[in-house]
Amino acid sequence: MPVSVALWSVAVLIVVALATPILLRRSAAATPVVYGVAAVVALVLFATAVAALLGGTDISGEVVLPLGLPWVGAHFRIDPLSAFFLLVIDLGAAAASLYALGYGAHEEHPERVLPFYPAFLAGMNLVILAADAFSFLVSWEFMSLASWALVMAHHHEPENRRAGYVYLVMASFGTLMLLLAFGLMAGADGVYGFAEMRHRVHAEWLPGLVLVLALLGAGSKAGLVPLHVWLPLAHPAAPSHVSALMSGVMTKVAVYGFVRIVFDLVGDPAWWWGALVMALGALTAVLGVLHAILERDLKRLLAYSTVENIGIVFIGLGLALAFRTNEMAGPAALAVTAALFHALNHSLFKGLMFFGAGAVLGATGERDIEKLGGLIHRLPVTAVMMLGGAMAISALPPLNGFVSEWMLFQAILLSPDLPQWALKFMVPAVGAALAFSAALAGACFVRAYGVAFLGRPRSPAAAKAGEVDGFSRVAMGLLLALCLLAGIVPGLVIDALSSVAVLVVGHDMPPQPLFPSLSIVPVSESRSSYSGMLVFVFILSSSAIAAWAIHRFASRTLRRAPAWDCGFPDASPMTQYAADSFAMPIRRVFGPVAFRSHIERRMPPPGDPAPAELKVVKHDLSWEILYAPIAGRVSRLGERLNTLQFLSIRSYLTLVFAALVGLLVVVAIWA
Amino acid sequence: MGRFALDLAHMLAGGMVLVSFMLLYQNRMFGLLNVFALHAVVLSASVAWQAHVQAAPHLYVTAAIALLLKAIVIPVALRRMVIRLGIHRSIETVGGIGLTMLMGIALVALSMMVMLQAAAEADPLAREDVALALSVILLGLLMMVTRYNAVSQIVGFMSLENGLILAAAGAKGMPLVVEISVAFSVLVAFIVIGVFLFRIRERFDSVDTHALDDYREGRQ
Amino acid sequence: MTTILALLPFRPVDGVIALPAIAALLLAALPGRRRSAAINVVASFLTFLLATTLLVERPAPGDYVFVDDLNVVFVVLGTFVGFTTSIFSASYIAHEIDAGKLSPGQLRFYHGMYQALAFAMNLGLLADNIGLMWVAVELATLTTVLMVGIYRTHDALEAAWKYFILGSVGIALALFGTILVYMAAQPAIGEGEKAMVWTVLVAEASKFNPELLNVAFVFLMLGYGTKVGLAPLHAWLPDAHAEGPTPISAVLSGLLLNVALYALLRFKMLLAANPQTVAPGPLMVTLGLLSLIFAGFMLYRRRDIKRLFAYSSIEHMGLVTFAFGMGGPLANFAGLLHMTMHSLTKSAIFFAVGQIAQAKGTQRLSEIRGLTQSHPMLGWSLVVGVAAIAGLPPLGIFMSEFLIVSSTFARAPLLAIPLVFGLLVAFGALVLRLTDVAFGEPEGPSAPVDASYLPMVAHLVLVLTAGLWLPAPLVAWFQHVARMLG
Amino acid sequence: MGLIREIAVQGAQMIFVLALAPLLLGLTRKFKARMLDRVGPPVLQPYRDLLKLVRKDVVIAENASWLFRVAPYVIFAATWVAAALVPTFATGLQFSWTADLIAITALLATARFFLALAGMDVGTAFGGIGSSREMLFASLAEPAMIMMVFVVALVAGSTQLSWVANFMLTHASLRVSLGMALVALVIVALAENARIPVDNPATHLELTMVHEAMVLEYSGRHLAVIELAAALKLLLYVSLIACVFVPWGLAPPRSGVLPLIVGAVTYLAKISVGAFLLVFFETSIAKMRVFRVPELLGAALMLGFLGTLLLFVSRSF
Repeated sequence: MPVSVALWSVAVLIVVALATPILLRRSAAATPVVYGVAAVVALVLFATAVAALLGGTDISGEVVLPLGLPWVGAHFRIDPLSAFFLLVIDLGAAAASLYALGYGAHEEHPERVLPFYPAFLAGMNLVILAADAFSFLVSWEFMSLASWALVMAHHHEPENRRAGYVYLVMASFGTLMLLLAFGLMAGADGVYGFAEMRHRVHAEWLPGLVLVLALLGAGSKAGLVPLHVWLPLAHPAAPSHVSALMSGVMTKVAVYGFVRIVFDLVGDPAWWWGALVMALGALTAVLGVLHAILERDLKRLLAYSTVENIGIVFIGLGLALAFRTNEMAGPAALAVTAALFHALNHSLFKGLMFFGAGAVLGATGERDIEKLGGLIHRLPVTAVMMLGGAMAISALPPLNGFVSEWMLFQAILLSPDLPQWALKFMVPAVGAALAFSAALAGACFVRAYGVAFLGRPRSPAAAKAGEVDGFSRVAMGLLLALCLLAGIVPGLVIDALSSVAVLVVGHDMPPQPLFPSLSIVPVSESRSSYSGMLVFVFILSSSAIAAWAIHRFASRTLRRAPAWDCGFPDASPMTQYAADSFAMPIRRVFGPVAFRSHIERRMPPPGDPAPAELKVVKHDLSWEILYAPIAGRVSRLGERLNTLQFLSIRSYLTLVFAALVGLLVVVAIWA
Repeated sequence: MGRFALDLAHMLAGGMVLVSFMLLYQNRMFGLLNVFALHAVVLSASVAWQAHVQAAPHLYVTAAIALLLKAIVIPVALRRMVIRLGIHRSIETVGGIGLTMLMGIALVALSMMVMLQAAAEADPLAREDVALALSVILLGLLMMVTRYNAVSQIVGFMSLENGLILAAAGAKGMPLVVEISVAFSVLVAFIVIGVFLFRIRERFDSVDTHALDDYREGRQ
Repeated sequence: MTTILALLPFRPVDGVIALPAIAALLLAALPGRRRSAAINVVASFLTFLLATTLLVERPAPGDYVFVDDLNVVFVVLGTFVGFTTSIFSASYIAHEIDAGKLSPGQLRFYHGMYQALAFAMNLGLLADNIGLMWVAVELATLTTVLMVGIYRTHDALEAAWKYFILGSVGIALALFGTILVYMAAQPAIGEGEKAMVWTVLVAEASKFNPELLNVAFVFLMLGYGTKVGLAPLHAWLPDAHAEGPTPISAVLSGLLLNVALYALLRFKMLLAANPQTVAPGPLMVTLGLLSLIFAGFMLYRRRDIKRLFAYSSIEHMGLVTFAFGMGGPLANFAGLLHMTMHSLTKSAIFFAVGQIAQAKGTQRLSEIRGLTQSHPMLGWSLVVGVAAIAGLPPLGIFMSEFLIVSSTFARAPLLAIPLVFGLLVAFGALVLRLTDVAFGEPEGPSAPVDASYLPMVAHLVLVLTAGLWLPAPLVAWFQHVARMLG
Repeated sequence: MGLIREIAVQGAQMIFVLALAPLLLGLTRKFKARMLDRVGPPVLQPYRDLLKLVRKDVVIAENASWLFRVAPYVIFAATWVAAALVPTFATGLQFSWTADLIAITALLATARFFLALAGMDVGTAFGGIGSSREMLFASLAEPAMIMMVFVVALVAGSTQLSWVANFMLTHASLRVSLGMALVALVIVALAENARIPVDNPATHLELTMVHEAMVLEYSGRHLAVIELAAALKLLLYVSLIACVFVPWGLAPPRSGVLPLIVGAVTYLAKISVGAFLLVFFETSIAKMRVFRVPELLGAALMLGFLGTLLLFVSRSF
């Protein structure tokens, strides 16, 4: 039974995690052993998930272990939904472990990474497998705890400590919110098993509250604006392969939690649910990419782009909710399939990008793209991989990122039949936001790739960088290949998702025709269709033909010369267009609205040889409007209450006395 | 038992409340100590009367302890200490004597309100007793929180304890009363010794003369 | 088993109470530090063994001593923590003597007092007479007062003094409450001893005068609440924890608070047995929430590591009181579980803190940095302990908090909001401090630690196991007690 | 048999657009010159330029990477495929279902992506400025385009251009939202093809230039391919407007030779008219400052959005 296989694999991971400290003391080969085992186990889990998803095996079974809540036990099972997310997670996990086989070698504090890495994987898998509220939350928080430990791996940098702090607090906030949601659904008699929970009938006010709590809980983990603030801090702080997992995979676990609660457990949605989720998604997508485009730190840029993609996923989920409310099963299936497809895609290319970022970091020791440049000459392979990743993440055909966004657009085009006016007004806006964020993503990654990999090196480190090890390259190649595959034969993925769609919205998309030539048809041939395969073939062939023809019949000679640059050749690399200057027009157009950005100039007085300074200041408004005040209040209140620590005994006695008299008065009035 | 017994018990208990008010009224150290001695005398009388009424000989022991320890030994000891440590002879109060008297009256009213309706069908002797005992206790606490000087706070605590003994004695056939009174005497002895040991001149909450607030995590 | 017990010359119950008393006298008499430490450990261990026998065989309730499901929980837990703490204190005190902080005389005094404290607490827990219980709690308070002041430093004396004064007032209030209970019982049961015997009281409680019981509960709540350390009666607790020897801090947090809470629970049951009384629930819920939130905020400004965890004890006692105040099988179960877990975790944390303080030679948070690097074992144990105390899974407290919060939210959603708020505030503070203490660049002097990690590790392992798996008998037992508590 | 014919037609269309693209360029230049009372270059001049460029040696900067050399062909291919999928003289071509309007937009985005990267590859200030501004414009032009697609798709019930064209043929009607979409599309077309008022195709070395700045470092065959791609893009937009808004004369699917010829002729007429209108517009307006352009594109976006909104709302009537 797949569940037991999965559980055994998880057990292996936990054992490895526990054994690692001893292993570290015994032998030097701890790193390859741990990552190797992790990779193998992840592959096993991946195979299990694939088998379960394609219905190759019977997944009806549920395993109950005598753990957790005594009178409930720990329930675990795999249904299509969990199978799909298992697939996503363990694909990412396998790639990350493979990458880490090479990348983890030059980790100076392996004892702070190795034990927690398998634990982290185990936690994520358990969340997906759990089938009762308690095990779900335990695994959920355990996952957060393990990833927190990984964020704190490089604890000497103060900002990492801060990141870990913010992360852990946000995580526990999210867990408490989910706890409340489950508490609501479980009711006073404490029905914590998912199977029973599903069949409870709730008061009509309750599901709405559960939705809000789920948005707060899962959203804080997934990085929905305004709960995203921890994400750009924590994801970059961890070692790169862990960043890849946190950004590419853990956010999917959060999406899973949301889908599980809102689509599966709580029951029929109200129409405003879709509107709310969509609005949040659109906001998240746009703000995320706007932040990303101004970011100089490569890994943080990627983290912000994760926020954007999560927004896109939630747009799809919101659409699905809206359709489902109005019994439009087909469109709902399309929307939810698109959302899940995008989740899969994001896990692929975000993993790829973080691996690349890790390679750059390892080769140059730099995360600031302003200090990079010309890496395409120094890291040729990585450069190719990153180029592919950048294309995929910018939703360009024929890669996979485009397919899911294309399906989302198709779903939006089906939405005019929604009866509610609010939705009628909102959906076009959401569509515009989606297109907008896609276009900005393109700009963002042109900037990132262009500044980091193209042009001339801006620092000695970048000039002396060297290509990364084989494992890393293989891992990146694997992910890139999958991106391409999912892009040119999307039909396979869509068909695989049909059982999930049935489970989630009770309907699925029409089976995708393998022929003619692997095009996908969301609704009907007459409405729209897209064939990644053909586009790929056409582009390949026509460019090849053109190149061949020209080289064959016209010139093929090539001369190298100093750059023309309008007649000012080989100025210093500093004259290149910098990342900030690249983002300047976009910042100038959108910045003032999105994050009150402005420029600080410092001009030295005439005659002073000191360099002029120009600094871009941008604020994360959700931080300043939401979090800073709360933190301030708490600390002020703490300060004020703190005086109670320094009273005289007489004053303490006065407190006691006051309490006594007060209670006596209460009793006197009561009786 | 006859009305007379009741009235006498009532009168003695009421007397204690009255003396508690006198305690609150004092603004001179020695006066305070004298009045406290009076408080103890009234207590022992009341306890003795209870012993007689309830025919509970062990209560006589309690009465004796009260008389001996609280009416004689401790006041004397305190008087010595005041002289030895050169403690101020005047008593600083929070918010003035008048205010505390008013609060005291409110407290007595409260305790009456609470107890009389509470102990409605408990036997009348006990009821009166307990109601008055509660007011004595509250007045004692009030004294502790409205007086700055260590000594007057000790006196407050002891009057509070007198109230407890009164209540215990009033509760018909209550076991362990003697033990409790002994235990409390020990407690009081501890406090007095502590005050003496730590040379507490003025404030209860400072076990030594030099300023202390710096130590508790330094409140800068 | 029972036959073996039959071979004993005395009843195990009496043993549980008497053994520490004898040991106390013995230790007071004997000089010699190694020996006295050993005797202390052995005595605690034997007490623990005897206490465990109470699980299998219970004596018939007498007028002074009785055993039921409720107090067995407390006794076994208490004697266990007392035992582990005695192991810890052996190494700790040895270090203190080497450091010249304690004289041999004080050492004798210390060990004697340690056993005396154990005696008082066991007596209080097993007492079947509310008067006796009161005396025992008072005794426990006095002994701890003396131990808090044992260093004779200025701060220690001040802390002890504060504890003493506030404690005495608490004692007085509790006594008055006890007298009132007697008065309430006396018409129904008649004069004399009987009217103070717990088992009789709870049987007859329905006949008592409810108003009198209400007033009595107010006094008992404040009196024993002072010992539990509920805000606003908590003032003595942080200083007593911070200034006393660390084993005593562990005992205070792990045991004494529980004993006071136990007394409260007893009287809550008494009121619950009488339908006309005002339900004690709201009172406990209010004080519990108040303590939780107040302590949560107080955690932020702490500069002394022991005081920090003392406030966290206040927070958790508030949480437990809240749970018991909510009542109902689920919440009561959660309360019992939480109390147990808190005792184990908090004492483990204090073990760690004691060794840290000895290794770094300071209790100031600002001077303790990067422990996971300088003392990996201590540092990571502290991380685990704080994770546990902060309610992170897979550790035991998470389970109880899960039950408390979810059951509360299902029954009284509005109460859950301040509850969750308080938990978050406290969590934020604890993690903030932990981040600084356990991570970052180590600084300051750091001596190697030679003490034994055994007690600490044992506690943490227990907590971890409990978080994942509770043995069925324990569960059934707790559930029974929970139903008993109503 | 039929399949082969269809493929032949498809192939013909591809060759057709490739062949016509420079002509359209030549036409615009000629018209423009005439309007400015110049004689202007012959209409076939672009072909000559291309041939000359193709034959020239390529000179590239020392630090140019392989990307710099590959980009032109990718750009060209993407644009060509996109252009080949827009019905010019006939609808329902064999491979028309390969990609719908959204995919075509995305293909152009791919081309732009590589163009912008190529601009940054050599590492000069000009290339960077060009890429940066190109992406800024794109970030508004693409959503506007998508909005336009929404309008069309909601009217025609399909994003498939052939179906759209057929629908427009059969149910021709005047709609407000279509008008808005047309204006939006025109603005987008101007921006995408670097025409006045957004950019000036005829100038160099002007700090406001965008497209020319990106290709500044290119020479020889690379430049030729890029220029051809640009021409294809212009043709694509013109024929897009033609087939959506004036679909008359398009040969229906599986039709005989005659309709195809008719379609071809009408198509030629359409693009020459389009070229004329474009030039007329360009000569009658001045170039904008760079930071005015986002406002223009924003207006296009708003128009497209309003059109979509109208359609969404009108559905319920």
